[in-house]
Amino acid sequence: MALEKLVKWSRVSSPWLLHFNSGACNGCDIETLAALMPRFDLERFGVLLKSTPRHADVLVCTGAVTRQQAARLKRIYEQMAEPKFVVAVGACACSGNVFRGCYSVLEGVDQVIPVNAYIPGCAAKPDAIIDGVAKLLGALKNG
Amino acid sequence: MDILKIFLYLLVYPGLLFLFVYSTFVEWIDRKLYAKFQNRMGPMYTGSHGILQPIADFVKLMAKEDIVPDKADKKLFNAVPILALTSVLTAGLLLPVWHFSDAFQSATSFQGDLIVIAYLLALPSFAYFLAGWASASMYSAIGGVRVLTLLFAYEVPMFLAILSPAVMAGSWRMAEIAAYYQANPWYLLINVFAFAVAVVALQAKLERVPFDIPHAETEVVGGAFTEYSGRKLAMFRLLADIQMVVGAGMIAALFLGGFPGGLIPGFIWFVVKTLIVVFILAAMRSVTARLRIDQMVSFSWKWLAPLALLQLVIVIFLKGYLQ
Amino acid sequence: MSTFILPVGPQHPALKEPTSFRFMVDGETVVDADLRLGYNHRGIEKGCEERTYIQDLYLLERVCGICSNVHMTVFAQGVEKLMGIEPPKRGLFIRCLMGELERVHSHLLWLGVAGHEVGFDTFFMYTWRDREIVEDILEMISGNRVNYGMQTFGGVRRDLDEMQIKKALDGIAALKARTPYYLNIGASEPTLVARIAGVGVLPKAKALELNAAGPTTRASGVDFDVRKDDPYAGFGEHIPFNIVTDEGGDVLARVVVRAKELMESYNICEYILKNLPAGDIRVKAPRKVPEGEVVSRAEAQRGECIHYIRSNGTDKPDRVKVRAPTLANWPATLYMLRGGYVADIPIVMAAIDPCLSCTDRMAIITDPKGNEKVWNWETLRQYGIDFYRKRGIKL
Amino acid sequence: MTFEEIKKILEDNLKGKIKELINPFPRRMTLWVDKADALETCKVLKEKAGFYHLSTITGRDTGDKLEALYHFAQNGMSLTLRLQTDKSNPTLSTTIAVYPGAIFYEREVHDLVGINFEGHPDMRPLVLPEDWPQGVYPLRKDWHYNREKGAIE
Repeated sequence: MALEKLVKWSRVSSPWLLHFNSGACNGCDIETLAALMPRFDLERFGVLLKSTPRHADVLVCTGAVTRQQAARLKRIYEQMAEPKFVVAVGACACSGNVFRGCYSVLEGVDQVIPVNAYIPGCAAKPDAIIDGVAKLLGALKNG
Repeated sequence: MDILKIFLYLLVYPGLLFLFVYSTFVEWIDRKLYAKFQNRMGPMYTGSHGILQPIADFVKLMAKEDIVPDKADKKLFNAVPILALTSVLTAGLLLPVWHFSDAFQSATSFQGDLIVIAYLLALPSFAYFLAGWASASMYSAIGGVRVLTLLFAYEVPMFLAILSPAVMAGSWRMAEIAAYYQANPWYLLINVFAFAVAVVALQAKLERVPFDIPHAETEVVGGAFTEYSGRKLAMFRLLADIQMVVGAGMIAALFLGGFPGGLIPGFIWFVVKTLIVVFILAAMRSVTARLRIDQMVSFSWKWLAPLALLQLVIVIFLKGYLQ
Repeated sequence: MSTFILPVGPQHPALKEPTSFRFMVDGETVVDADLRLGYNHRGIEKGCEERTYIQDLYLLERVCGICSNVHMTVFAQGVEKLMGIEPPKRGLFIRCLMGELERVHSHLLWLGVAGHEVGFDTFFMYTWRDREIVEDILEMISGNRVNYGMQTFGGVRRDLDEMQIKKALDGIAALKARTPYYLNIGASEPTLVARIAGVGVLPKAKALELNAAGPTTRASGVDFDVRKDDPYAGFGEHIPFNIVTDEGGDVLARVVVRAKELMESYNICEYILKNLPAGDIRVKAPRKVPEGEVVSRAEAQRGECIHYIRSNGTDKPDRVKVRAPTLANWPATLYMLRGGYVADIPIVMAAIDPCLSCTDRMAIITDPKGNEKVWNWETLRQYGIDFYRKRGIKL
Repeated sequence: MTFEEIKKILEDNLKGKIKELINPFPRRMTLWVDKADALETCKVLKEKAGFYHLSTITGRDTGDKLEALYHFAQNGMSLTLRLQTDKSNPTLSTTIAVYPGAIFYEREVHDLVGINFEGHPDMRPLVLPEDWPQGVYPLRKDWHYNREKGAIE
């Protein structure tokens, strides 16, 4: 239907991000920031960085989730409005990476909240982050 | 025929449809300019050079879940965005964009429409305050209170500034003021201080950097809109864009000589002149940092208001001299 | 006194990791400060005991994304000592080169963040743009932008060829031309100087007493630099460099020290690239490590980084202790904050370049009865900027 | 200072209290004293031997005892001071009177290994999560992390 198509197009064209550090080593955070800097400029794709969960569509999580942060991550996710998507940036956020088995780590964002896209890499490069976001959008477009 | 004209006026130009399309275009221009000033590209892939980006944002927000917080005053929370949007749309209708003969005083152009448009443009600020209040959230409440504080700061300079061209032209009707300056283009230069004050006050009214204190992301998260999501947030964003267009249109009508020449040339003049104002607004946003609220208030009263008063005095003396 | 509580969510779009601070405030003055870490505690030390040495190498690299190479270097050279092997000279030189390139990227990052904290965002954009040059060099050499994975037991994992050396030299020359400009801004731009001079003063005696490390202590006139005191990876014997110190002890001195250290690092990199000895880059290392214990140190960007490694004769260590430089600097930071203005908190904390954790939430206790306001970092930063603007210092 | 010089200073000032003093690697030395002599040793190290810098404190579980390793540094030499305490009553006296910079290191060791530092003004947890059970010290050898699958939704 035309209206559905329009809505889908708008969702694909305008993903607003919320960045959350759930216990990362800083590597992915730097790269996420670098993706918004003049060289990579994510705003080309209509991406804006928002500061409140209510306005955001995509939750960008970096880092293996530490025990202290798990409850907060969940709360933030619950505050977001549907439809919402979660992108796990970096190997730690995907699976815990090298921190798997450490006592204060929950081994990945998907242990706490559902994840739509995984961007591997340690640290995920800005190019990979852009690619991951684009693939998420592509998947939305097609299905 | 007149009926048809009025319907066209209400719904197409400069009514609903035109204001919607043009305000998204203006937002795109604003974002592109801001990005260019920061050495970036801005939106690129949504439409040609990202021109459809604001529309995509709008449609996406319309289709999103609409959360109403449990603690919020639900009726007020839901009503406020519609009220605010209505007021700016009505203000848009008052812009003298069609050629009006002095004899034909319609519902949208009358003696005193200047005062009405100024009031209608002030209404959204009250709506923001109510929105913040109704949300029952700490950030929203602080944001709302800041909106009101700001209102007291910029509203007086704004009124004083728009008084000057009106006094000069000796009319309270925007079409007449514009016609007066079209007849005497050099007199536009007299109002240069008032023009500056009006542009700065408009920036404050639109709550953009350096006056984005009410919804400073780093301080109060999303300000009055913190709890708003989905289509109500979309309405607020649209409202801000339309407010920018109408405000720029008002300044263009008063200070830049209006939009002469009938339907088509008038339309072109409208676009060109509002874009000039928008360019100034975007540049101001790029090169400044946020002020603190008391700095904003003292800036308004120490500089903007006296400057506007000075302008008024100049205009009154000149008027006496010229007659 | 304001008594309402403004709760602040734990997420923020800056590169800050979460930590909690509490400040006792009397009017505008900070009376006492306290901190709570652990929002980023992952249990790495226990994890090390359950993994083999070569796995630990990569686990420890991820202690911190900004000083990853330093942790790897420290662990590798400690284990090499226990194994009784000595990397070849070319390997040591490349190890040293990676460390210095990392210092360059970190200091540039820090200069930008420091500018951001005092409301000087243009500076932020400029330095981050130039930082991409050194990121390119690092990516060319190691294949990654953040965690390089270059070090291994007995040397380094990747060699440099002629073309890479040439490209790296070009990049460093470009940076060398730009950095005096930052030094000039940092040390003489009047509004910036007014904001950072005389702020967060750490006298030399206190710096010694509180065991501060890195640029923080060097800016207080202590010439404490592990590269000189306890030479490693080719420093001392082969690679000439100077320790940068400054007598000021304030934030300005820390900016100056870091900017000058950038120049030193460029010189070191150029020296290494021009005098890279021929030969192998690594020697073969055994899988099991003989029993013993060792303390290994290196100079990270933020100060002394120290690992204690104890082996028990198997292929897994018995105990690994990691001390990143930021922890060493917290006591000194709390000292610097006491008696200062609330508005100065962000820049003083940023001045030590906190890495293992930055702040996202802080409680401001406004009176002894314990009324609390919870502020986030950005609120505080903005407060600091505004506080000075009110006093006529604008940026 | 060289190892020999430091050795002489320590032997002069700490007569009969040194359990072990070795030089395993160049620029590294290890000193082992009884825990009752800790404060006195620290004073000697700081005032006589020139170890102005305390790098960190390592807590270690040796199996039947708990060990605290103080890593001191001066120009050209790094010294490790070894103190041991019983596991049943793990206490050491705090050194913050001599080395004020030790305040966070002692808290960290208390968190992770469970050594109590007598006289320390503030022994609250520093790095462990808020919901961490009392009396569980992750870096002790008899504690192992067994995560129950599905324990966290």
